[in-house]
Amino acid sequence: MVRAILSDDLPRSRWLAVALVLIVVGLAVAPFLFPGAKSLNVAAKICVFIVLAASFDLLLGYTGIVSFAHTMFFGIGAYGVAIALTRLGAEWTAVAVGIVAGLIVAVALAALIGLFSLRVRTIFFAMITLAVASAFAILASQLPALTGGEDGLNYRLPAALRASFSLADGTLFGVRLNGRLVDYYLVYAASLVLVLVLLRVVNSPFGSVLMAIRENPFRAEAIGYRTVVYRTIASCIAAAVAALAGSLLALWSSQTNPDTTLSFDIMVDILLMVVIGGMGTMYGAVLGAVLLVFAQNYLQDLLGIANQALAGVPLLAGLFHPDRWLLWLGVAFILCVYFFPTGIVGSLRNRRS
Amino acid sequence: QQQQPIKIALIYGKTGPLEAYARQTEAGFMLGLEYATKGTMEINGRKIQVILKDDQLKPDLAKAALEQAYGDDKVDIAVGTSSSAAALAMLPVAEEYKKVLIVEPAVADQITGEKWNRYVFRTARNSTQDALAAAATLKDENISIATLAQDYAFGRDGIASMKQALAAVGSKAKIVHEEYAPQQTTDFTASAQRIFDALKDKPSRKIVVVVWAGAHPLPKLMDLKPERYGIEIAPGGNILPVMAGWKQFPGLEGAIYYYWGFPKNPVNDWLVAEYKKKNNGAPPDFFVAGGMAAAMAIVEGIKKAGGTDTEKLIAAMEGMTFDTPKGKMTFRKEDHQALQVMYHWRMKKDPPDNVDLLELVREIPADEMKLPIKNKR
Amino acid sequence: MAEPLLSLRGVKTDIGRYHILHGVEFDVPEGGLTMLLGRNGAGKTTTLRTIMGLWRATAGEVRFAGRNIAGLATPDIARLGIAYVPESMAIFADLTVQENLTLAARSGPPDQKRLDWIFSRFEALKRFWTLPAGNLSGGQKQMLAVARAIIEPRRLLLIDEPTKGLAPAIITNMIDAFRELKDGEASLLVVEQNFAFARQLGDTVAVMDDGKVAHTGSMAAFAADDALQQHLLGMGMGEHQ
Amino acid sequence: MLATEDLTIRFGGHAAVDGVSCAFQPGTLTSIVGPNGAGKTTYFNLISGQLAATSGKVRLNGEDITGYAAPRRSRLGLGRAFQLTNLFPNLSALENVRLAVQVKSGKGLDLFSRTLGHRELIDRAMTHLAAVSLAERAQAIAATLPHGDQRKLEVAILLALEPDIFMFDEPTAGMSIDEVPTVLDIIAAIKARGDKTILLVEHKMDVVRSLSDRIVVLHQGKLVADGKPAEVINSDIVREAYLGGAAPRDAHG
Amino acid sequence: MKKDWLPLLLIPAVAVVALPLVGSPTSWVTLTAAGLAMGLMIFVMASGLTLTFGLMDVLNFGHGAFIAVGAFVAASVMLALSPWMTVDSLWLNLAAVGPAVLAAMVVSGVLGWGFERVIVRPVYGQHLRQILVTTGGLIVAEQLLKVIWGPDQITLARPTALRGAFLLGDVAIEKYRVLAVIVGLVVFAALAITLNRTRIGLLIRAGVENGEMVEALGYRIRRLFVGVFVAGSALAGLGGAMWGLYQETVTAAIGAQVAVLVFIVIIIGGLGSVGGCFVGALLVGLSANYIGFIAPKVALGSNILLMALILLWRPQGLYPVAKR
Ligand SMILES: Nc1ncnc2c1ncn2[C@@H]1O[C@H](COP(=O)(O)OP(=O)(O)OP(=O)(O)O)[C@@H](O)[C@H]1O
Ligand SMILES: Nc1ncnc2c1ncn2[C@@H]1O[C@H](COP(=O)(O)OP(=O)(O)OP(=O)(O)O)[C@@H](O)[C@H]1O
Ligand SMILES: [Mg+2]
Ligand SMILES: [Mg+2]
Repeated sequence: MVRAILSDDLPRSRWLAVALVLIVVGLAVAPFLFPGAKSLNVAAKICVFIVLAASFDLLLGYTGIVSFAHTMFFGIGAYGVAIALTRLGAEWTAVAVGIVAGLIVAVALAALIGLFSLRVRTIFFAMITLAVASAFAILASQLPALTGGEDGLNYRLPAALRASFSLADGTLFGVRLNGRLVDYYLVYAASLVLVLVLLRVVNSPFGSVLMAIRENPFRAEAIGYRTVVYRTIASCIAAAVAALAGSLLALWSSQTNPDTTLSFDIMVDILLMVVIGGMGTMYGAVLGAVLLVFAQNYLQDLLGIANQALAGVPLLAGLFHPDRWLLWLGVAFILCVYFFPTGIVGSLRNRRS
Repeated sequence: QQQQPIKIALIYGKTGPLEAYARQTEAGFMLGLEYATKGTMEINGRKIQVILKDDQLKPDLAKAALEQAYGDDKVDIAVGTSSSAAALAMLPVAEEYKKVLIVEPAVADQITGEKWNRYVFRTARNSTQDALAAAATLKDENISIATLAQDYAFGRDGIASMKQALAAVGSKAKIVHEEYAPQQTTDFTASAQRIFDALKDKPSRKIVVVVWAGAHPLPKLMDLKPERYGIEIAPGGNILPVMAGWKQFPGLEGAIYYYWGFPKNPVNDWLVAEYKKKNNGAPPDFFVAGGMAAAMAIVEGIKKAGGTDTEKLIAAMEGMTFDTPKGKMTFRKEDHQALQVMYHWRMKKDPPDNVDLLELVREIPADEMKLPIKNKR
Repeated sequence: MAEPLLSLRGVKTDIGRYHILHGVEFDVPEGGLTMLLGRNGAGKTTTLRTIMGLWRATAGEVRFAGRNIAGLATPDIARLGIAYVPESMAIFADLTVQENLTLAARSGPPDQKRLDWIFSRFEALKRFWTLPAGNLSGGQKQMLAVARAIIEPRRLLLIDEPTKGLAPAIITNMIDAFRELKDGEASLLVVEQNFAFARQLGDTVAVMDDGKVAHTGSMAAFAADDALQQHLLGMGMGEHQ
Repeated sequence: MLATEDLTIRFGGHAAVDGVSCAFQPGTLTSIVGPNGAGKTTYFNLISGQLAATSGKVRLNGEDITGYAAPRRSRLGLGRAFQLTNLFPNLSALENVRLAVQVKSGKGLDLFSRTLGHRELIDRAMTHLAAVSLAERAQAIAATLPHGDQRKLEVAILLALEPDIFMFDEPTAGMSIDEVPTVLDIIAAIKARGDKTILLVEHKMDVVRSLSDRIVVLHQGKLVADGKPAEVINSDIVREAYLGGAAPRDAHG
Repeated sequence: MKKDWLPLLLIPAVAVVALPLVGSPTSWVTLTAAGLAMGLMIFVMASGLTLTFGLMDVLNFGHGAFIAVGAFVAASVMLALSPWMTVDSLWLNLAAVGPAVLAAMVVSGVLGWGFERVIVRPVYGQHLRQILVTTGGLIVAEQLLKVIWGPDQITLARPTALRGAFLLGDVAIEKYRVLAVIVGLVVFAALAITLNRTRIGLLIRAGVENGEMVEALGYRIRRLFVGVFVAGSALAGLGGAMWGLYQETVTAAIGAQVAVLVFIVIIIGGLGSVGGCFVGALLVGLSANYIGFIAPKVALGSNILLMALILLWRPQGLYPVAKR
């Protein structure tokens, strides 16, 4: 049963198993365990980024494609929903239209990029995607009428997802059962399903071919696999899932703008999530996403405390100033890449065997 | 009930490119509270508790931060934020939680325009006010103007409102050329060439009006010696560190929102003295004044409303006139935009240091700038 | 008898979690050619890499010319006068044949006489002098790899399976070349599977089995003893010739 | 039946394979010999599609496949083992072979079933591994196998493709003599089935002599001799250019 | 290997094509001169990356950090020497700029050394981890800059002798750009000579392909790599100093701002060919100016456009360095 759900891809490490269970359960009960707008927000973000990172791992870890255009697809998904909700009003039909439109555009674009440029060297492909992505970002900012330009779009969600909407008139364990809660569980469920689907894809015969191509494209061709076809399909799948993640984000935050969906920062974030977690292991993406989103949201508070402690000490206080949280995030990245060369999951698994 | 503190959230882009500005806003805000409460930090016996939140200039975080402030921290009133995009994302939240939001220092017109809702007040000036002020400095005789702005929404809006502004102040100047350069432009040779070609044979006085956010092109334009065609450049006011770079261009003119030397009133005198004391001699800049204005508006409002009940607050603040380092400001009833004076400045001959730079040409009174009402209630 | 040029004593090597070598012991006499034989996976390549410092010995000594070189950095080991031809040949595919050899000649541009001597043995190298080495044929790559090791005089040559992929004619040339080298300047330690070659060339022999040296002695004696070969290699040298 | 017609490839001025016309009958094993750099591997590359011919044709059962890409040729039954070992380094030996089995099964594009669900593929892969006596190393990562075992894995992959044409490029190079027979037996077994075409590039004359029905000699890209093993091996050209003294000199490149 | 002149010809070609489109010859001269100078300034910044990226195959996203450091150090030194900067004497001015630039190169060079040891060494040959670890490095460096120099932007006025422009009739050529041209050409010459006239270039290429074997040949490849990395960082420092002087304002983000431009340039160049980087930079500089004049709207994406066109023509860049 479990095997079937996880597509035979068992954690293969006690600690990893524990961590995963904690994450899945933790996210499920988060709204009640840690009530409050911020924690709910963080939880939702974690869900979305798990999906995004996982979809990127399909490219990076399993197929060996380095693409910097992944956030573009994320953005397409987000803007799809955002524009639809802005134009067609806060209706479920609008949501549906937005999601479908986003999917179509994303997949088409991915297929195009794939067929044209997956033949070139990895690093050149990376740079081409970088170019395409930034071109797309420019386009977005040049069409303010449609995308709201730099300001992005602020729109209302379908009534059932708003804070004002209250469910089964009342509260559970002191938590108001309002639309945000509905929204959160919508995001949670969707994310769970998407990750499991990806897990299945990478453990399917198709997935095994992807890994072969990553290892040795020349030989893969020689024994009869058309690498371009496989790579392109993989990119399309990844793009589709990324777009869905984007749609989820748009559905959660009721606002969409360039630097939360299209910016290079996000691109770097998901890269970090995948590599820190462990490339080529879906679970790595999950761990990485959780850790990073946490760090981004709570490191600052932590430093605040440290800073109090060090008040007075000249340079140190400066170093531990809450505004320097990025500094420590950076240090953390470096240490991670240092100590988990194969990513956290990789290290956990080695430890075991 | 009476004794529980008044909670105020200050949300701003504390980390990220505009960090320096954010720190000014915070400093100004705190000084404002101190001044308005005569150092007691209490209003009608209720302590003031300020909660600081960093949105890293990111709209989603700004939104989240405001939700957290209203929802978790149960603040009575919130202030923010540095980036217009972020501020726009915050507006709906205020409406959702039915709590007052004071926008400072974001300038986008929409905030008190089509995106406005009745919980939103703004102490900061908006782009149109900037434009009107700039126009007010270009009233006299006939002038040929070429504009230079960044090629994206803000830049284009800026020029658009510039045109309206010129009309509004009844200036005879005409815009003969509009130049838009990419947002990140660092090399202005091409733009300058186009502008010079457009202006050089004009008989009248020739002025290049620059509307620019970020690294200012003025020095680079000056390097290309516009004076050889008798072309002047109107850069518009800016923060002190930037204008310090313009020292070697005496006679530059433009309009500015705040310069520490200009306002003559007790509030500003106190601010300048106090701020210099706290920051070993450095005078307050743009955002310090803004922060202080926001704080003073809040205190005034709560006093007037006799409490922090939202409806009472709104009632009290609509049309309210309050003191700020820039003298009196008034929240216009219709769109809650604070109407305020602006300043027409000129660069001193050779400034003694990096902060004593400008001389006042004249103060532009608020009512001279006919600010259109762009929101619908 | 004089002290051997190279001698291994109780050398243990781990690769990752695996213990590959457990106590390798044998000598390479000065001016001699020692053949290192053994089944696939016996540990021959690992031994050479350990001598070269490419794997770290976890225990034991590697004595070269009287000093223990275990623990030295690879470049320093090479600078003592040891040249290495890896099993994978590791030619620089992006560089031309010429550039490959230029690099191998550490002390300046290759000496023309020496080059001509090498060309006379491996004619293809001359013909494809300016071709990127990656485009060479399998055998040509092998020739280049060997040429790289002998482009300058060295005291000890470590050569891993030099004849694989070579045509008989070239093998004959190589035998001549190695003979000249050992009669002149160098001593050699050669891993080989081709026994005709091994027998013709080897003075002494060390046979590895499962990470240890199971037999050392003179090549003549070993070649004569079919039973021993059966036992150590699972196959007599006589066969397949 | 596999045939090449006037097959040629030039690199710059230098013709690595120069107008080679030759046909290979099912059920026969043809050895291709020649000095290093004669063009043997290149000839293989032209047949299996790793290189595109400058001129000439490759025909498989009459069909002109000169324009086909490598994967297509492989699926048409052209199987190829490489001279310099060329595996999926970080995958297990078993996975290396299973991937080859999977090609024929056409499961490659199956996105939503579980790999481990397809037992039959795995079992077939295991039998091929066993054939080269690597069964007990099935789970070992290919890169960590000793050179000899990697060569055998190379052969196992070729078997797993179950092609009609087998192309071996020095299958025994660097393999210890006690292993060599395993591979030779495998080749002999394939030959015994009588319906497969086998091309073998090998420098070990004893191996060539013992296995071949026919020997083709390439020299500087040209086909210079073709016939029964005994006669070819004793022909002057072979003695001179291959077995005997150094290859004749001439200027190039 | 015979020289391939086509890419070089591209530069005059572009200029000639631009002439009729620009129309007025004087504007054209101004634009061309400015463009070339800008190109050379970019080249100086990119050259360091070409070394580390192209020769050592290290994708150093942290390159921007060295540029920023260079800018800050130079700024501090110049502010310290400001009396010499403000007097109207070319020599005194240079006497201030010289040490500043030198300091910038030294500091960023030293930093590069540390960067190589701590951050890059463990990830040689692993592009992805390089991207991450160096990005991490970039973040850390940017933040440290803020800790040391504070978050505010630093304004440094260009020395008197280097502002303004030479006027030849209606043509204006900024003085500072003349300096940029000189520096750029010197750097180019120096690099070209070390890489082509010495075996260093060979060694590095070989070392990237198979470091083990190079060591087995008796070369201390590590030291070499460190050396290259330090050189690369020092060049970045130089570039940063010059860029800072050009911008006249220095912020911690300055490195990140130019990073993308720099990457585009070396991609166009062919990843690691100094010559390619040189041509690429000049093309970028020129096209930006021409397009900015002829069709400002297009200028938004002119660099990306250029890169796309070049890659269509030569998918491996102008002067492809051996495939990896
Ligand atoms: N990188 C590695 N990781 C793990 N094990 C390894 C690695 N390299 C070699 N081994 C193991 O070490 C043992 C010895 O390998 P080695 O290559 O030294 O054998 P060999 O005698 O050279 O064999 P051959 O004659 O086939 O070259 C083998 O069992 C091999 O599986
Ligand atoms: N891309 C290329 N450019 C130039 N010459 C090449 C290229 N590829 C191969 N050659 C040359 O073509 C010739 C044939 O090479 P090939 O690998 O076919 O020889 P081979 O018969 O397999 O030799 P071996 O027995 O050593 O494997 C060689 O001389 C090689 O140098
Ligand atoms: Mg070996
Ligand atoms: Mg061959």
